[in-house]
Amino acid sequence: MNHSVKRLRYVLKRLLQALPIVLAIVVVNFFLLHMAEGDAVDVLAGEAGSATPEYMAELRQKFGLDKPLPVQLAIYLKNVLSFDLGYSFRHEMPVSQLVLDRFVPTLLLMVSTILLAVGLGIVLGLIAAVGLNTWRDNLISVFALVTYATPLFWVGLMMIVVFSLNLGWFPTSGMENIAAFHTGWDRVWDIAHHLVLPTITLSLFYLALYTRLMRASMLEQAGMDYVTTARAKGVTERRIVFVHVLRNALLPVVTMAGVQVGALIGGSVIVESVFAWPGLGMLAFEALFARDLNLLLGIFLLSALLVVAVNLVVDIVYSLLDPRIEVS
Amino acid sequence: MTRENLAHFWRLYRRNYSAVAGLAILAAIIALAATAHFFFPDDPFKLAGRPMSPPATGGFLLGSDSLGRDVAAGIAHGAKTSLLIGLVATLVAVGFGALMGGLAGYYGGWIDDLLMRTTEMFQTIPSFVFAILLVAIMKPSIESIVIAIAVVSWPAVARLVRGEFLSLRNREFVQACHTLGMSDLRIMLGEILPNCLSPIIVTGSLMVATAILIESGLSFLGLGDPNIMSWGFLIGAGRTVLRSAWWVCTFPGLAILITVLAINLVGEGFNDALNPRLRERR
Amino acid sequence: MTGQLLEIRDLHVALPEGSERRYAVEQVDLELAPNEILCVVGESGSGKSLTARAVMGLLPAPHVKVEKGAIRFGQEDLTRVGDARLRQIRGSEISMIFQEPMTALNPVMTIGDQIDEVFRFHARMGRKERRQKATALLDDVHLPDPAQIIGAYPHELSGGQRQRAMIAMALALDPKILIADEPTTALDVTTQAQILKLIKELQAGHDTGVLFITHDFGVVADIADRVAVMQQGRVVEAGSADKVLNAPEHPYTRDLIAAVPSLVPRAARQRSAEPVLQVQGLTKVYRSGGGFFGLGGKERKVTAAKEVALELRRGETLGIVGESGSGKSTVARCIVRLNDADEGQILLHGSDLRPLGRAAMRPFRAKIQMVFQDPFASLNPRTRVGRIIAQGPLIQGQSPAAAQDRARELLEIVGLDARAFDRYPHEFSGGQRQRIGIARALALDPEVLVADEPVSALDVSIQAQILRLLDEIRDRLSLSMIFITHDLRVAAQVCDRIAVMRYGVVVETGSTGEIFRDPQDAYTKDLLAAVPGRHWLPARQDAIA
Amino acid sequence: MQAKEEGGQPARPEARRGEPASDALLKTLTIPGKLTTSAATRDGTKRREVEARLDITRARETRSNRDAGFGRLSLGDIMTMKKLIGGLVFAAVLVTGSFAAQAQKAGGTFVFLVQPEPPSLASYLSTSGPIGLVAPKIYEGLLDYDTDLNPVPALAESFEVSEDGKTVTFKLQKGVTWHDGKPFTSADVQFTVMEVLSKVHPRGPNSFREVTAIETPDEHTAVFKLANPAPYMLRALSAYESPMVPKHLLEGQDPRNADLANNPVGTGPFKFVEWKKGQYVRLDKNENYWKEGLPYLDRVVGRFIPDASTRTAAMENGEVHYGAYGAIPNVDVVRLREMDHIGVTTDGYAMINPVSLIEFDTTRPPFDKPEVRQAISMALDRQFLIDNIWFGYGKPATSALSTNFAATGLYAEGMPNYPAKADVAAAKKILDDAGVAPDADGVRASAVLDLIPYGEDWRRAGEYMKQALGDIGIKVELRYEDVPTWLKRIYADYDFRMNVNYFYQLPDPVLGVHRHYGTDQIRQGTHFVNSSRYSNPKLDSLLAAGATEADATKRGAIYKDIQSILAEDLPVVNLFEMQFLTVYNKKLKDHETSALGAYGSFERAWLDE
Repeated sequence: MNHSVKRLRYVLKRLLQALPIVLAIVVVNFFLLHMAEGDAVDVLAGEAGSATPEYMAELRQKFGLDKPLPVQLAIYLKNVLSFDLGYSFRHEMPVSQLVLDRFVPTLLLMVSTILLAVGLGIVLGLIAAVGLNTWRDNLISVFALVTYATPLFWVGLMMIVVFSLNLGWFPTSGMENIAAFHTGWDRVWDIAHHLVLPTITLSLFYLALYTRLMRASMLEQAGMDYVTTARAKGVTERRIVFVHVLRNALLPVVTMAGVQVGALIGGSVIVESVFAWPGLGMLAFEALFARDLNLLLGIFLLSALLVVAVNLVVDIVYSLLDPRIEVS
Repeated sequence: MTRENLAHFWRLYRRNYSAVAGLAILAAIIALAATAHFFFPDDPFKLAGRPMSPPATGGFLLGSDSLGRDVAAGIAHGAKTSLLIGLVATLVAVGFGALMGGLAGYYGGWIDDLLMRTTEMFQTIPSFVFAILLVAIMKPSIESIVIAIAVVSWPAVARLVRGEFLSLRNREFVQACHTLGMSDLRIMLGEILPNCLSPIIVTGSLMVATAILIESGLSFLGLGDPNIMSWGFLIGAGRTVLRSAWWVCTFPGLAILITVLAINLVGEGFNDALNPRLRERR
Repeated sequence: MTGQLLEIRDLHVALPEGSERRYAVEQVDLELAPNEILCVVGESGSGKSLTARAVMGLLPAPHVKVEKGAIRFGQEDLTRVGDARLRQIRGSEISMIFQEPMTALNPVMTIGDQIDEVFRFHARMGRKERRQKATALLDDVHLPDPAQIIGAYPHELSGGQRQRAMIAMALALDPKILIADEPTTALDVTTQAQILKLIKELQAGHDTGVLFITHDFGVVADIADRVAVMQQGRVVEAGSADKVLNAPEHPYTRDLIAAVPSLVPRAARQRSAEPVLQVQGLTKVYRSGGGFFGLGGKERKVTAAKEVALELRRGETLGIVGESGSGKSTVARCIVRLNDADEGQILLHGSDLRPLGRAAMRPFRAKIQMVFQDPFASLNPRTRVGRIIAQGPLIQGQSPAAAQDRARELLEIVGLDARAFDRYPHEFSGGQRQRIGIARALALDPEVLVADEPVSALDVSIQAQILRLLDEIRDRLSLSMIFITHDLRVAAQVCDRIAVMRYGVVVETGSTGEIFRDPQDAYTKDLLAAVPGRHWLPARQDAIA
Repeated sequence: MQAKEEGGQPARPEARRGEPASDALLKTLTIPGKLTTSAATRDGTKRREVEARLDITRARETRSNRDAGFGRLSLGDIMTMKKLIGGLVFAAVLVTGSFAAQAQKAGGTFVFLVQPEPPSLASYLSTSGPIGLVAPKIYEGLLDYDTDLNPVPALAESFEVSEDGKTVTFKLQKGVTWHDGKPFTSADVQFTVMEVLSKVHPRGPNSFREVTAIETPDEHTAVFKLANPAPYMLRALSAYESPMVPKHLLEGQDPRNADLANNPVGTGPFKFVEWKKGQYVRLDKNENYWKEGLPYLDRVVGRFIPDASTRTAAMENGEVHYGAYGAIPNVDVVRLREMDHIGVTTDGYAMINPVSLIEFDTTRPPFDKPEVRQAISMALDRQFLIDNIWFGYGKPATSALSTNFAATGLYAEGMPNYPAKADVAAAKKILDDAGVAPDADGVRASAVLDLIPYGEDWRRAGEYMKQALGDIGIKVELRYEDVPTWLKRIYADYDFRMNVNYFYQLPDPVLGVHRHYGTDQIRQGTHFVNSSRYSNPKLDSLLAAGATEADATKRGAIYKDIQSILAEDLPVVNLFEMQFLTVYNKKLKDHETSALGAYGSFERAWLDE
């Protein structure tokens, strides 16, 4: 009980610590976006085709884009602190609603990718390290090197050509078979089916990363004194690998997984684009080119929070794996 | 480094055969980039013949693209750009990251706090989206791409260098310098920095590879410099005809793959040669 | 011989190709009887550890392997048995403890689980029974509150406790042989004494044969029944403890023993009355935590030095003695202004250094110089020796030519070839590097030399040479020296006066003779009582200095 | 998302921007003559097959109109309506009866590509292309138009224009309800036109400029009172152009902020069900649709797939049935059209008439000299662009006016400076004669070429032009920026030298062509007008004359003069007439039953599964 209170306090403290970072991200991006030429009104007017300067001025006033920058920022920050992300200029919807709509697919893709990349990476790294310099090790190392070096979009396009068009195993794109409108378990199955190719594509790069890290980490740990101690106790090699070395070797992998989350969300833009996955990355991309300031800031805010949250989870996992780290 | 050091380094390096192979490939790519003007004297954007000629036809070794440009020439000339972008972006990122990490690690305290929060901030922003944002704001050009890649890459270096500085600043040889009355700047540059060059070189070499990948990703999304031939450009231009003219996209893709692979192998070789603790493993 | 537990015959352990020597261990013959402690003693690189590991079958595969010879244990030759059998033997019949209990224990497993593994792999016992036995074992090694420690992780224990836990683990199944590889080297002297006592006690109680690897003749004197001395992979002399310690035959053994500093303080020297350095009320508190916006958590404070007062007079060597964590190094670092003391005065010829800023301090830098403990860490591996030495004068404004000349001269003074000037530190041995470190400190012509454990990382023969060198230059350059050490033997031979520290406080100060003869403070008494081999007075050819 | 990652679309014109008609529409009032445009060049057997089927449909439709005593009526006829006797009645035609299913199968889910994802579904606020693809299936207009641009009944079962042309009376269909069950009445018409379209619609203020009031004598009659006759208004009453919106859901709100934008409620054949942002918008069959037996489809789903290759893949394996306005890149169309299950057509774009072009800043060197602009026009190989970048879909431009205006006699043949193939020697000679001499490096002039950020094709075009212009000594640097930056640069800051772009010439030059050239069209800050800042008083007066001239022959002569001047001055160099493509799965039948093509309601479309 005392422990869980401690952990809760830790979580709260960490969130509080993250607050300045998240706000700083918002502020930095706010100014960066204002450095960009043109604004949301230019885009909307360009799309509508025939807006007069008067109409555009009216729109700017409506969006609050006519106010001086510091005032705009102050208003935005005030709203954010009261959990109001504002209104998307372009979608004419509250940003929170838009962003939350796209959050679930992002989370789905992210979690499945991390699970696959970390899980399989650990397994492959382990196999490679255990069979050091055997054909298994070489095969896995070559696989990791090649996948690490292949551009994501290329993999994605090739996956579609091979697995969707030629073999017909998986759908080309999207998150659901929209012609069908499945419900219940059918829908879960359908989404899982659509998830396969994007997940594999996105995870390949990270899979390679974790495989290499895990292998190196296993090898490093295998040289540690406690392994010698375990051998001196007569413990089997199997147990040395799976009980002694594995848990220690996992630590850097877990740390890396936490560091990579930010990159992962960003890297998903390409995958989302190729597979028409309705995630935050694509939304951010669109928002940027529509100069949909509120929306973009909202996305940055949410993804920053997401990264913070994942890092928190990683830290807690880490503290579970490593008793030396105390969560307090 | 002295000659004997180099010789020593090379002795260690060449024990890793795949690293030697990587170095050979990389050398070949650099040679290709350097001799591009010799073998392909024309502007790589030049419309050299029949559009979408398959490889080994119409005088095109690797085929031509939808406008009849020579893919081989594009790859040769693009090698220069891609390597340059990778290298310059990495240098900028390493330079800035080392500065931030060095200051944070050396001084500690509130400087460390401030700089590391800043670093954390940059790591919290989804990096590729941020790179897109920067390129879009600065308008697509080779400079803005380099800057964007550097901006999203430096935090990793900063963390690494900070860690190294943290551990080195308490080493006795650094303290000895303090007792000699050496200035902070000289200690940082003359004493500590040379001792964390190995991990920086290793990380840096891998970052070159990542930078090339990021550049190709940006080009894929249409954010490349339209005036400069790069592999990312070729892929971006070729992806629309991917299904009808596979070679336009495939060869530059392979070029990226091979280059990144080679750089990785070289990086690993550096790691093995520079990091004596891991040396015995191979 | 029959009735031996272990017989090593003509053991050759080959090193990988391209190494300096072909064999790490060569033609080694050893035997171990039940209820006997055999000490294998030697300096670093003598092959003593690899011999021990060869017995366990724990040589670092695949590069280092037994090439020739036999290790007979009962009816078996351990160099020939299969892996499965070897695993059976390990932990149950032969077990081992290591130098560094922190790294030798798995940091992410509880002590209980790690002991439990021994039972799981060698004995059929229920979970409950195993746990009971483990608790009993922890009790046997005199760990307080075994029930709690069994669930603790290694980092939650002190160094001594960890080594006790290791011993408990090693003795869990009552092995016939215990191999102890420098088990007390990483421990403080008082802890070391306790662990040695424990090993002896348990060994006697279980008739265990102990193969004890050490570099410390004091330890040998305390526990050995028989001694084997190794040099360059060969056993140069073996015999009963009494014979080897008191009547060594082999010249190498003699040299080694001669190099062990005596516990009898050297004769007192003439003392100057002129104080060079006075430290008054020095207090240093380390703080951690806190941080940005005060969100880093609760601030933790450790008082490393509390109102320390010291006086150093011209030409004398003041020893600061204490165990790890006593604050002796903190005091040294505060004096040379590597750390900023929180309170107190550091008076060099009456002017207080403590409040001086960087720039104001610079002229005083030359006056106080430091020699560091670790000869490997204290020289920048990327800088040539000449430059390392010349750096100080250059910073202080000397011309490059003058600084270089001075550096060459200093190399000679510390006993190094002038050719060393253009080389890198890694080309030198530990002792030579320590000489370079001393040359660097001397380059600025300091008045005060602060030496922080300058010989504790060195082999005993080298240690003697360095101590001799320090003595020499002190006299030659009329230096005053503050000598930080944990080793009372060294202190007895080097220091004129000694300050004993514990928990940041100076508990006793006095002349070396007084301290050794008539210690006042209880802690000083404990320290003296814990010195290994204190009753053994080696027959020495000549006293140091 | 604004375009950039897109590849291969010949254009996603409407997708990206609305039809830039501007207030010029007003001037159609006085345009006489026939304005039927036929955008498509017809070739290929596959298309012919489609047409054959369409002809049957058309015949059927026409017959039913005739049966009802409502003669075939061309757009031109409507325009000159005020000259017709009394009034014109078009009788109630309940189309449903005559369309009793023959082979049509009911049911099924129709999936089509919507690219990019629309910002909202408020077609009463924006003419943005993707909105146009979805909204007309939900909302309806008072009228619809057949493939020959004749009006056919929609929410209005008939209309009557008074003799003075100042009163237009619409008789509304009876028994029409909104999707929420409320009845559709004349009050809705009044509210839509007066409170919504004439206030917030981009083109509405022009279309309904003359409307002073709408009287509603009863629930099924709406009487438009006009200040002046406005026959062009009757062309602007389609579901796409002027959707009828529910008064009860908008009244008392700012229409620009109303929830209706994302939850549309109309009277159309399909009801809005849900919009999964980033994925799809789903419409279900309106069971209470007033046209009995329609629609055939159970469900219509608009899918958003940002990547062009993936869109093609989805079309290829049957996941989507239909993609218009360049959703499928031309390069893939070339491949897909060989497949048995895929059809391709250039029909359905009759009203937009797109032309690609280069705009120059005519106020600054080097492009202040007409000769330099001529040389550029001579040096560019139009056929190369069409063949290699647009894969054969397009037609070299030969004048300031599209050849589509040949039907109305406005297009003039034989204009100089418009070669289909490049004439480098001639271009160089023009430059030499004008004294634009090459320097030591062979460079005569250098400039940045801005590229329209609407897809990869334009980048390819830019890369080609850079090479081609390099050949005549004009050193070009390319610039490719995102939409807001580009718009601001070209139309607000005038910070450019030359710019690749495309415009819709629309069914009449007054609508789509005048805006490039008129001095009154130099309107800083307004997009898609005279950014070249070309000002020629002589041309201005000709443009004015052309807009008001009623006689077709005289008007033709005026436009010939205009084209002659423009062929010499070339403030804008037209490159080629673009052809947009619709790609569809052949399972989909009867999808082109109105002039609006992809912007139609699809009420009669069905899937043959």
